Formats: sequence, structure tokens, C-alpha cells
Amino acid sequence: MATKKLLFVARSLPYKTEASRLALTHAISSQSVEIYLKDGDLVEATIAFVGDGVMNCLKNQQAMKHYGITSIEGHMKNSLLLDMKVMICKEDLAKFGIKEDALLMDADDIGGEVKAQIVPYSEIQKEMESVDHLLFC
Amino acid sequence: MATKKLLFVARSLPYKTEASRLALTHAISSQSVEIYLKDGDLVEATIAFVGDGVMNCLKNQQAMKHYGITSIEGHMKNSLLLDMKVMICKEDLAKFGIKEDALLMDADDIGGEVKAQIVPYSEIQKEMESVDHLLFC
Amino acid sequence: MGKLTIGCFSSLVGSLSLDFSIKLAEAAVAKGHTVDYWMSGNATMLSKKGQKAFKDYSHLAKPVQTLLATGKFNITACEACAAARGYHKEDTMEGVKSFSMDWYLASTFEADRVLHIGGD
Amino acid sequence: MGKLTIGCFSSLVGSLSLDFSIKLAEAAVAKGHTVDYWMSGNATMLSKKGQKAFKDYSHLAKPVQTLLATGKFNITACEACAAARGYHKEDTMEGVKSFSMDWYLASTFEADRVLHIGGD
Amino acid sequence: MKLGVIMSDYRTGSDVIDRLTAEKLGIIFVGNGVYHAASKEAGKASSILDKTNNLYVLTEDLESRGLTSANLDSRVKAITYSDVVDLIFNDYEKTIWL
Amino acid sequence: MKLGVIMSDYRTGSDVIDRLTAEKLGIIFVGNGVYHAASKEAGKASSILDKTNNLYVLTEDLESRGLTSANLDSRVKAITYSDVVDLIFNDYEKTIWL
Repeated sequence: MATKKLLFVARSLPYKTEASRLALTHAISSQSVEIYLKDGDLVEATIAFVGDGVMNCLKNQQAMKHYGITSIEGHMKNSLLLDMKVMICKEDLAKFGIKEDALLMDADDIGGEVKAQIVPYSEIQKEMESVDHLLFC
Repeated sequence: MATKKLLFVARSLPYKTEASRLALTHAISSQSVEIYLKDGDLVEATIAFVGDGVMNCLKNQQAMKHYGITSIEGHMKNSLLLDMKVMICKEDLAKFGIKEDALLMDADDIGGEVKAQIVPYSEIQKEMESVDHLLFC
Repeated sequence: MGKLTIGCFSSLVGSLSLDFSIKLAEAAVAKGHTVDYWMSGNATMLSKKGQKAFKDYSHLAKPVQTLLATGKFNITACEACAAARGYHKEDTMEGVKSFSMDWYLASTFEADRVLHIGGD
Repeated sequence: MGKLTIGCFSSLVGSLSLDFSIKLAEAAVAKGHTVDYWMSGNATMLSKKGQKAFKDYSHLAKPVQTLLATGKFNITACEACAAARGYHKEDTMEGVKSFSMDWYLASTFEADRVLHIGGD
Repeated sequence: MKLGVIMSDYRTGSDVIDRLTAEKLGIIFVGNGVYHAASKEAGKASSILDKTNNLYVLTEDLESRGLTSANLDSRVKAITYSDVVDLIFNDYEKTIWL
Repeated sequence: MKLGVIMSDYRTGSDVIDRLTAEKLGIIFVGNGVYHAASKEAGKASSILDKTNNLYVLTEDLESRGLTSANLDSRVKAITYSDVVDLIFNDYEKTIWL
């Protein structure tokens, strides 16, 4: 019985590459990982948005309307619905002048109970230290 | 009977993307373009290296030895062998402290007669103005 | 009405540059222009047949077919770029041609405008 | 000896990141380590069978086969990423498995080290 | 030369624009280039916006990223794909992609 | 935390390295990251080289680009793929790719 902890750190702008989208979808897939593991073993994934990566967290992304693809916002919502820990770097939001009300912060409307957390970089650094593996993208 | 002029401007570092390699191979393919055109019609391609793109022009690239792929240098040589005009931005070389003897400047060893030209940016700008189409990469 | 030649070198999914170039072609054709479309480098991924539509990934196979049906859109893949990626005749989407790089250069001869999307 | 899990998300040709990851796997296996190799995003291009060797393009199909023959190398493609690109069972190189993304996460459980090469 | 620049990136390519000269220069922000038109860092707008008065942003790409005309620098005009085609054919002789 | 950073790019990612802290930090330059180790701009070496004393460059990637150890900043050690594997397994607990 053990739990391995992973932290995905999304530092790239959305859409030009699949990096942030795939970080979220891979992190979410930790929820079905037991089928490959022994009883009681788990992989727990957390995701942090830093630098340009905070742009992934804006709400009202219209990617489906214009390009027929799900938005990054939609994946964030799913991760919150599944009670995953989502951190957004406070200093980077401040640099871009982005306020909390411009961000996707919860999945209330689809029954989620967990909120995204705006945290100082130092807390993300602490998370980086505490996990077993770090996955930057 | 007409000639259309194209200028490929390579502004990217080599290898991480295929941009500079494909600029050279496409430019070189102008030599066989007559099969699609009327008698006497031509497409003439020139290539200029600016910004980070000047790194493409270093000689002794060992990409074949280490990765089994032809070097960008090899393509430059072929373009000089075919008498294409190859320009390298003087100011950008100076910025990186790159001297002429570090560059692939000719295809003498395989019978080429044309040399690469180290020119001020203003000459590349003039070339940009004089051609029919500009292809940055 | 004019002719636009687009050369695209960006990968299929994961860079919306390819999506941009197809939407631009649609807008040009809708205005009565003709478009020659050249796929080179990773953009040859667009020529692969059997692309499955998922909501999470760009799906450009359908708009390409719609564009082809207008008769104002030519699309050609770089033969060597495709073969290096394992795309051969039997892998190629209907209506997509395959030539060497000189096809692209030749296409610019008659083009009124050229847009070269040169990297990923 | 340890286990290294590599996740690669870079496109086949045109980014030497994929070449790096395969050479790193070779070096790790040569030292007696085992390697789980996960292809996602554009890196699923590596799973396509029939890649033709040209001197101008990376050719990684052969080193992958050599790695597989050691018995110390597992390689799996993201099923949806591959299908979106038109790569189905009949398109897939011998020895390459196909699973959903949880395979990668599960692989990290036993891994001593993980290297996630996350973008192009 | 009348030159249209399609700017698709946020972190690279500014060096190219800095030294371009053209009798008429237009910049169309698409893809992740839209952040030049709709975001500020430490309160400052992108210096590219000072380069010319002919500034455009593709609405589709702006909205896909959760941005709207409310975020837009007042110097930049929001346009559609159809407008991009017209700019390419009618307003500029050459178009480059950065 | 003992953290190994594999730096594969020249124009992006420095902002991430700037604020990383680690008990032991190593930086391995690969791909186009090698220009940090082997080129100067206006006579100045990359500021990343000031971040730690544990600096490495992959010889294969250096040589592929026409650079040699003669171009290398004296603080950077040239290594092979085999050495990268040892650094990952023996010297650092976690490895990230930028």
C-alpha cells in the first residue's frame, strides 16, 4: 500500500502546443490508474500553473465555438470535479494584472466541490519538493 | 517569359525545428521548377540568414555522425554549388561574435563557384523589397 | 479574384497554425479566390487518412474534403516528408496529391499572394 | 539498476527532442536499466509503421526495434492521440503497444526516475 | 513595400519586427500572438504595438483563449478570417508569418 | 531537493530556472539549449550559467551544431548520453525538461 505523488507544472501558453491540455488529461487519468496497480496502491497527481501557463486558467475560452475543440478551461473543470489539487501562481497573475474573477476557479455548476487555489510561488516550490516526480510542460 | 523571385528568410536556430532545413531544400528545388512551367518561365530563390538563423551557417556540423541526418551546412553547400545567392546578416554575426572563418562560406571542395555573402541587414531589407514573395521561417 | 498559395509546415494537432491555414483557405475560397495548399514537414500529418474525430483534437480532414469539393482548392503533400513519416499512397486521404518540393515553388509562379507558415 | 519512465510529447521529425529521448533510452538500457517509454501528442508519430529512411530526416524506427529486442524497453502510444492522427492498429509498428493515458501514470508508480518531455 | 506581418507567437519574433521597415506595415495578431494585443506585463503593453498604426487581431483566436475586446489595447482592431483574406489581397503586397 | 534540469531551448525557459531553488541544482544543456553554454551575445555569457556550479552540456548536441569544446564557457563540462543517465540516476532525485 503506497501512494506516489506527481506534480504537473504547466508553464506554457495554451493552444499553440498541446502541452497544457495533455498535462491536464494525463493528470486526470491518475484516477483510473488502479487497474494497473496492486490493491491499495495509488498515483496522485496535482497540477500547478506558473509563468505564461497561468493564461490556461482564463474562463470563457471559446475554442469549441471557433475551432471545434474542447477548451483547456473544460479540462480544468473536470480536474476540479475529480477533487484534484489545482494551483495557480499568485505572482504571475499579478504580473499580467489578472484578477480572480477572470479565472476558472471551480466546477460548482457541474457539482464539483473543490476550488482552484491561487498561491504564492513559494507554495508551488514546496509542492515540487514534496512530490515523488516532477513533470514540467 | 518571366521570372518570379522568392526570398527565404531563415530566422530560427537549426535542428529544433525543420524550418531552416526545409527553407534550404525548398529553395534548392527552384532549380527543377521548369517542368511545371511554360518555356522560359522561371522561379528564382534566394536565401538570407538573420537573427538566431545565422547559427545555421556554422561549419563542421556533426549531425550525421551523431544523429544520422545530413547537416544544415550540407544543404548550404548544395545551394552554393547550384549558384544560389546566400546572404548572412553581418550585424547578427557580430552580436554573437562569430567570425567568417567559423562559417560555411563556399562549396569549393565540390566544385562550387559561388560564395556566401556576409552583408549588412540593410541589404537583406533591400532584397526583401525587390522580390515577388517573402518566405520567413 | 486571385490565387493564394499557402505553404504549411506545422504539425497536425498541438499547433493551431495548421487550423489557421485551413480556415484562411476556407475564407479565401468563400470569396472566390483559388488556393494552392502545400504541406511539408510535420504538416504532412494532415494528409493521413483515417483521422478520427475527437472533441479534444483538431479534426481537419472534413474541412479539407469540403474545400476539395469546391474545385477551387488544390492540396499537395511533400512526397519525401510524408514517406519519412511512414505515409505512403495507401495512407493518403482522398484528393490529396503528392509531389516533390518543386511543386510548391512552381505554384508561387502564378500566385498573387504567398503565405509561408514555416515552422511549428 | 533502476527503472526510468520517459514520456515524450514531441513530433517525430523536426524536433530532435524525440531523437534525444530514444538515445537516452539506449544509454539507460546499455547500463542495465529498464525503460518504459510513453508516446503522447505528436510523439505518437514514432509509432507509425513504414517510416522510410532518408538522410535528411531522423529515422528512429530502427533503434526502437533494437531497443525492443533487449527486453528491457517497453513502448506504448496514447491510443486517442494516435487515432486522432489516423494511426490505427494496422498503422502501428511491431512491438508498440497502445493504451490510454493511465498507462503512463501507472508506469511512474514503480519508476525510480521520470523524465517528462512535455511539448514540441 | 507594403508588408503584412501575421504574428502567431508571443515570446519569439519581436526581434524580427523591430527592424523591419516598410512603406506601409500591418501587423495581424493570430494564435498566441493575440497576447501582444490583449495582455500587459507589469502594466506595460507590448512594444510591438508602437511599431505601426495598422494593428489587427483575429477575433476567433482572441475568444478561443478566454479574451474579449474588453481586454484589447485600444489601438488594435478586431477582425475575422474573411478580413484577413482581404488584407492579404487588397492592402499588402507581401505577407509573412512569424 | 536534488534537482536536475535538462535545458533544451535557448529563447524560452530561463524564467523558470531563475526562480527554481534546490539544495542541489544541476543544469544539463541539450538540443538548442547548448547555445547557453557555447555562445555569447554582445560579449556576455548566458545568465543561466550563474545559477549553479553544476553545469553540463551534451557533446553530441554541441558538435551537431558546429560547436566544440573550444566554444564552451569554462564553467560547463561536456558529457555524453551515458553520463546523462548517471546524473539522472545517481546525482539528482528529480529531473525536469525545459
